[in-house]
Order: sequence, then structure tokens, then C-alpha cells
Amino acid sequence: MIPHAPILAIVLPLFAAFLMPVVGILARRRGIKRAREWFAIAAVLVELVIVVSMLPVVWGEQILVYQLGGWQPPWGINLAIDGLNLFVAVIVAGISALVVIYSFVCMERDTGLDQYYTLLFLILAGMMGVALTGDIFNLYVFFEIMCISSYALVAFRRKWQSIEASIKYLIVSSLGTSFILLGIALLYGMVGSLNIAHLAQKLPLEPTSAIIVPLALFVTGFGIKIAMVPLHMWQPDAYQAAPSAVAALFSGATATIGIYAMVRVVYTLFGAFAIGIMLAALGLVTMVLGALMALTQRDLKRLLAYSCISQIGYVLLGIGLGTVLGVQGGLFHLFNNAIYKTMLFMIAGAIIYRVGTSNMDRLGGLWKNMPVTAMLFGVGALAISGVPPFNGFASKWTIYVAGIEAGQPVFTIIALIMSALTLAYFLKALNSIFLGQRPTHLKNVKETPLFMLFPIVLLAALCVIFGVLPQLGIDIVRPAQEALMNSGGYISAVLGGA
Amino acid sequence: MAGMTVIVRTIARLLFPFTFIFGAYIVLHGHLTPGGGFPGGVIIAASVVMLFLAYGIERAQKRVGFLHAEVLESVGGLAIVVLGLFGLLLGITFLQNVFPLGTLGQLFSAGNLPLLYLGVGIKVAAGLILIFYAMLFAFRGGEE
Amino acid sequence: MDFNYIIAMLLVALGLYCLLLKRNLIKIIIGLAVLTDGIHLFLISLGYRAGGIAAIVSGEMLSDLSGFAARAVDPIPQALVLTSIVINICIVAFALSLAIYSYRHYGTLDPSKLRRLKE
Amino acid sequence: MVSESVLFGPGFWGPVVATAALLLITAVGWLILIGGRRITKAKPSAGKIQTYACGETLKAEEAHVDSEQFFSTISRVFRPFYRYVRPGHTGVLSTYLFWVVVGLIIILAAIAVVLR
Repeated sequence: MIPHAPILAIVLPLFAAFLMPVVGILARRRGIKRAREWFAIAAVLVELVIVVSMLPVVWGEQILVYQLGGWQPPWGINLAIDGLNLFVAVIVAGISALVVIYSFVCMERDTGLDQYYTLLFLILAGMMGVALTGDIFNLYVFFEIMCISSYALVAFRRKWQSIEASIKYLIVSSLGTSFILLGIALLYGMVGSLNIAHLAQKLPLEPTSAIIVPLALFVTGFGIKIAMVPLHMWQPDAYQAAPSAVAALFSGATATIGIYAMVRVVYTLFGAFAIGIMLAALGLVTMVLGALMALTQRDLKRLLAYSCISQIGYVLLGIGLGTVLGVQGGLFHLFNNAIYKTMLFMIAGAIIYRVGTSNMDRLGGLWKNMPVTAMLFGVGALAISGVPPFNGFASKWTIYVAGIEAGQPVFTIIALIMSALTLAYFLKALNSIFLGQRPTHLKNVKETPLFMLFPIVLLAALCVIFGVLPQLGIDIVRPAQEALMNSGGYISAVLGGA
Repeated sequence: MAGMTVIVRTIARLLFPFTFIFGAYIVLHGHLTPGGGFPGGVIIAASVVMLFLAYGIERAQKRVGFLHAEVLESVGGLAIVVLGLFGLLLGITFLQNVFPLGTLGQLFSAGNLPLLYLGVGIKVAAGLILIFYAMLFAFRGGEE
Repeated sequence: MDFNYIIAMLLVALGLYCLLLKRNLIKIIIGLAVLTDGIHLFLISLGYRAGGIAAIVSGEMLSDLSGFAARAVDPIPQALVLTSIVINICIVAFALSLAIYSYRHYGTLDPSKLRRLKE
Repeated sequence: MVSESVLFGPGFWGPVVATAALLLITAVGWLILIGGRRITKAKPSAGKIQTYACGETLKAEEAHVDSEQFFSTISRVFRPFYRYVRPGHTGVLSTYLFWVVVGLIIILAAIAVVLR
């Protein structure tokens, strides 16, 4: 492990964010082209190396506790990293690295890229902070950093779509974060501590009626971020209007962070494994609504956004079941969802880059022009619908089996039907975009640029690898699942191991 | 914006040094009295914005341009992060104090805390000026 | 009497009312600010102690630290509120600039007119 | 990694075996396709490639399925959903906020019921 890796993982993106305008100005003075892009790629790769370097330690059944300023918990702020934190951090760092590489070409026609990369690194710093911190107020602050940067990124192009989506997203999400703040205030008034482990220790083991209100406030606040029904309505607008690279980052990384924060607070902090059944039911509703709404969309990015809602429903269902298999399946599905949803948004971005629209009524027959992209889209569509031999099958199957084992066969049946609907709307998208007759104005569309294709191919390869070798994915997920189910270990590691 | 009348300009010009120094005082005494980087930075930004309003944006832009504010904001942020990394390199943890502590109640005391507040003050002042500029551009920026 | 808790909850309720029922973006943003301020008041009230002193150690306090700890108000909520105020300033500033932009694009501040993305 | 079969509940699923089988079947299908083309030569003409529209000539732009009505049969199965839930997605900000508050109340009630 790199020494001081936990704090470096948060500080490095911040450093890069503040350095970015300076780099941009210097590059313009000296006339160096694309300096900030290369700088961004270098920074994000270093970040990935830092995060990955923590893997061997944490997988060796250890919990890293890093005390800021040398103060011991519960007085000082600390970073506590167990399997779940690191699992999420690795997803976030990996997806961000691919998105930065993708932005190299995807965003080249935009102006004001200094601000774009600054915001991208701020959002990365916020996500890393949420993923690694062990302090509930710190979590809130980093969550807000992430949210504010994401509002700005949605509005980045300043067209009417972006402004409308961004202001809706801002107001809804700010209401959610103020709920979280209120929840933190209630908890502080009740217990008088802000450390997650300390709070978990001091809260009653059997949940009492006093904690219902803060628990509901937290679930609602984080539920807005992951677009749980009925708090999902901002999401299609935001994903449709955001630049494709940003939408890829949101669907892959930010949604993962939302799930992590919710699970951490509900399971570790409150120890409320009992409300898992509520999360599963909400996940079921989320899944059904997302799939049915996606079925009738005209815009590819809006369809993908609803599909994102639907997939988050699967994750909630798996995690909410609360059994070992269910949590494994849910987290594995979270991992897979980050892979193929990012990939599909990147393909949508490639189509917009070459054609200029993502309205499916104006597209058609593009496989003659972009055969590789069409094939990759097919891989993504099959993976997300849970068709073997791709990774979606393994995680969805785990969730189905977990549903039956937990004594909820109805959940499994509905999830199966929704999986079929997923395939249906992706076939529609495939048919409308790549098959059929090609309108004459699309005759001269070229294949996606190679540099843009590289992250997509990498993600597609991951789809196949985790589909053919699902045991590998389960092995990756297992430390996270064990960490999530073993909140006592977390508490004693943070409070006792100092 | 063309600027305001002579009365406003004169008073703004007379008031500016006092406001600015008051803000700087709050920033520098952040470790001794209530206040600190954020309120001080807001006061400094307010003094500059007052000049903007009195003299009109064109003249103000020559003094504190958009670019200046942007660079200053980055420098403030970098100062905070670099101070933290300093603690990481020389001390034990992030933001660990590495400077002499001094005596309690003196201006030059409390290790790296005043420097930290200075960084925060610069960042906040520049950031608020940037926000002011951004809103101004939103108002006047014509058709894209 | 704990008037400050009642007033904090009233402010939250007022903010929610503004958010839900006002038909003007600027008023909605004001509602958001009022709601957050209600939460801030709530947080500050948690750390308040009647007749307490500010939690700043000055020269003469050093000799009597335990007495200081017994009399000072809880500083943590104040730190939290300061952080939250800074965050809230960012949100409100950003929301107002977005409102300016949306007025330029749509010619209205009515949120029910901002629905072109739907179609 | 060795082709380790995974036991998911009752039953057997060997991912590597299944993938190999899928690839094999794809290859066989492709061979049949190629063989079929060998035996009967395709004779494409403009009339055969055109989408049939009762004798009318369609331009390529017009021969596109409307993506909203693409699955009208499935939408008919879920008719109550499309009649009652879909119009709820109005795109109006106040509706979003209303649903956030309603969601909070629902979650509050659900947690209260579950924890009792």
C-alpha cells in the first residue's frame, strides 16, 4: 500500500481540480495543445493506482482506520475503509478514469474545458470523500460537494435543455440533502456524536420509535440521489440534458455512491436490517416503473436513464433481501450496472458525436456505418438484459435465487418479467438505431473515433469476462458483502483499534 | 453598467480601504477571535464588489479581471491542499501542524492555522467575485 | 421554553410550503434557503446552553480549563452550521444564476412552463 | 482460472461450458446460413429490398417504426400503468417536489410499520 493512501485518494483530485485552471492558462500561454487533457488523464490514473494499492490490505481481512490530525475517534475525523468502502471506491475511480479518457474526444468541441475538468475532479473528490470517510457530517459535506459539481456539470453546455434539467435537479436534490442535514441534526441531538461507528455503538441495538424519523430522512435523502421511485423524476431530465460523458459518470459512479451511502447508513449506522424488506419492495416498484417507462421513450439517453432507474431497483431488491446471497447479488449487480450502463451512455455519446441527435426516430440503419459500435451496443444490451454469457446474467441470477431462498418467490417472478422487458426495450433501441433502413442524410456517418472507442471496448471486455467467469465477480464482491453484514467488526475496528 | 454618481464613487473609494483592511483583519485574526477565513473573505469580496458597482464593470474589470479572480481562487485552494500535504510529508498525518506554535494570543501563533485561514480567505474572496462576474455575464451575455 | 425548536420547525414548514406551492423560481429558491436556515437554527439550538460563553480559549481561560468546559456552549454544532451555511451559499448562488439563464431561455420564471424536455 | 462450475441454488450452471455451447451453436447457425446461400443464390432486386407498403413506394426516412408505439401490444397489457402513472410524469418542478414530500411520508410510514 502507498503510505497515506486513504487521504491521498481524496486530496489528489482536489489538488488536480485546483491546479487545472492554472494548467489551462499556462498551456494557452505556451501554446501547448491539449495539455489539460493529458494532465487530467495522468491525474486520474494516479488516483486509480492509489485506490487499487489499498486492495491487498483490505482484502486481507483488515479495516484501515486513518485518523486525520492524529486525533482518535470518536473525537477526531477519521477515514475508515473496509471491504465495502473500497469496493465502491474502486468502482468510482475506475469509471472516472474511463470517463476522463472518453472526454478527451467527446468534449473536444466544447469551450470552457478548464471548468469542465475542474468540476470533474471536484465530483471525483466528493465521491471519494463519501466512499472513504467514517464521519457522518464529513459524508454530508462531501456529498454536497459531489451534488453541487454535478448540478454544474449538467448545466455545462448552457443550452435550454441543460438549464431546465439542472434547475430541476438542483432544487429536488437540495431538498434531499437538507433532509440529510436534518437527519444528522436529529442524530446529533440524540447521541451527541458524529462518528459513524460511535453512533452505531450508542444507538439502541433494537431500533426504537425515536429513530424512525432520522432513518426516513436519510433514506429519502439518499433515495433522491439514486432515483428511487417516487423520487426519481429529476433523473431522466438530468441524464438526457447532460453531456454524454457526464451522464456516463453519473450512471456509473454517482448512483453507486448513493447506494453505498444509503446502505452504510441504514445497515451499519442504524443496524436496521429489518427495514430491508421495505427497501426490497421499493426496489421492486422502482424496477417496474423504470422498465415500463423506458419502453415508450423516443430519446436514447432518456431511455437509458429510465433503464438506470430500473437497474437500481434490482440492486435495492438484492440488498434489501438481507441474506448473504441477496447482498452478494445486489452488490455484484451494482458493479455490473456501473460497467454496462457507463458503456451504453458512452455509445449514446458516440452516436451524438457522429450524428448529432439521440432521437431514435431520426436514426436508423447505422450498423453499415458504425459496425463496431453496433456490436458493442449489442453486447451492452444483452448484458443489461441478463442474457448469458454476459455479466448481467450472473448477478441477476444470484438475485433471483436469493429471492426464492428468502421466501419471496413473487419478487423473483416480477424481477424475471422486468428482465424480459429490459431486453424488449433494448431490442427496440437496437432496431431503431442500428437496424432498419438508413435515412439518406445518414449516409456519410463515420465509425466512432478510436480514442473514444477504447474505453467502450474495455468495458465490453469486462462484461464478457465477468459473464464467463462469474466466480471472479463473486470473489470481488465477497469482502464487500462480509463487511456490510458485519457491522460489529467495523465498530470495534474504528473505536478499539487505535 | 456604466457606474454611479460622483457621490457614490467618492464614498466607495473612501470606504474601500477600510472595508478591505477590516476583512484582512478578520482573516488574519481567525485563530484568535471569532471569524476566520470565510467571513473575512466575504468582507473583502464585498469591498471589491462595492467598487464594481460604483465604478462600472468596465473599469473594474481592468483592475480585477475574470482571469485574475480565477487564478487567485486556484491559488487559494492550492495553498490549503499544499499546507495539508506539508503536514503529510513532514509530520504524521494530513494537515498536521509543522510550524512553531508560538504563544497563545499572539498574532503569529497556532502553527499553520493562520496560513490556512489566509488560503481560505483568498479562495472565498476570489470565489465570490467570480460568482458576481458569472451572474453579471448571465445577465448581459447576449444570444449564443 | 424551547421556543427556538418551535421556530426552527416553523421555518422548515414555511420553506416546504414555499417549495411546494409557490409558482415562481425565485420564491422557490428563497423557500429552499428558509428551509435550510430552519435546520441551521435547530442545529445551533442543540448546542446552546443558557448563560454559556463562547467556546474560544483565551489567555485568562487557560488557568481554569475544567470551569471553561463546564460553561462553554457546544462548539461542534456551530462548526457544522458554519460549514452548512457555506454550502448553502453556493447552492443559492448557483440556483439564482440558473434562474437567470432559464429566464433568458424561456422568458418566464414559472416552473410549470419549464417542461420542454418532456416532449 | 479453471472452468469452475458455480452452484447457484438447486441446479447446475457452468458458465464456460455454456459459453462454449453458445459459440458452437452460433457457428452451426452461421454455417447453415452460408450453406443455404450457397444452394439458393440470392437474387436481390429493388422491389425485394423495399419495404412493402401496399404498392406505395416509401422513402427510407418514412420506413421507420415510431419508437413510442414500437411495443403497443405490450403497452396494452400494462394499460392501467400507462393511463394513470405515465401522465404523472409531467415535467413540472412542483410535481417533483410534491412527490419528494409524499415519498418521505411513504417511507416514514413504511419504516414505522416494519419496525413495529
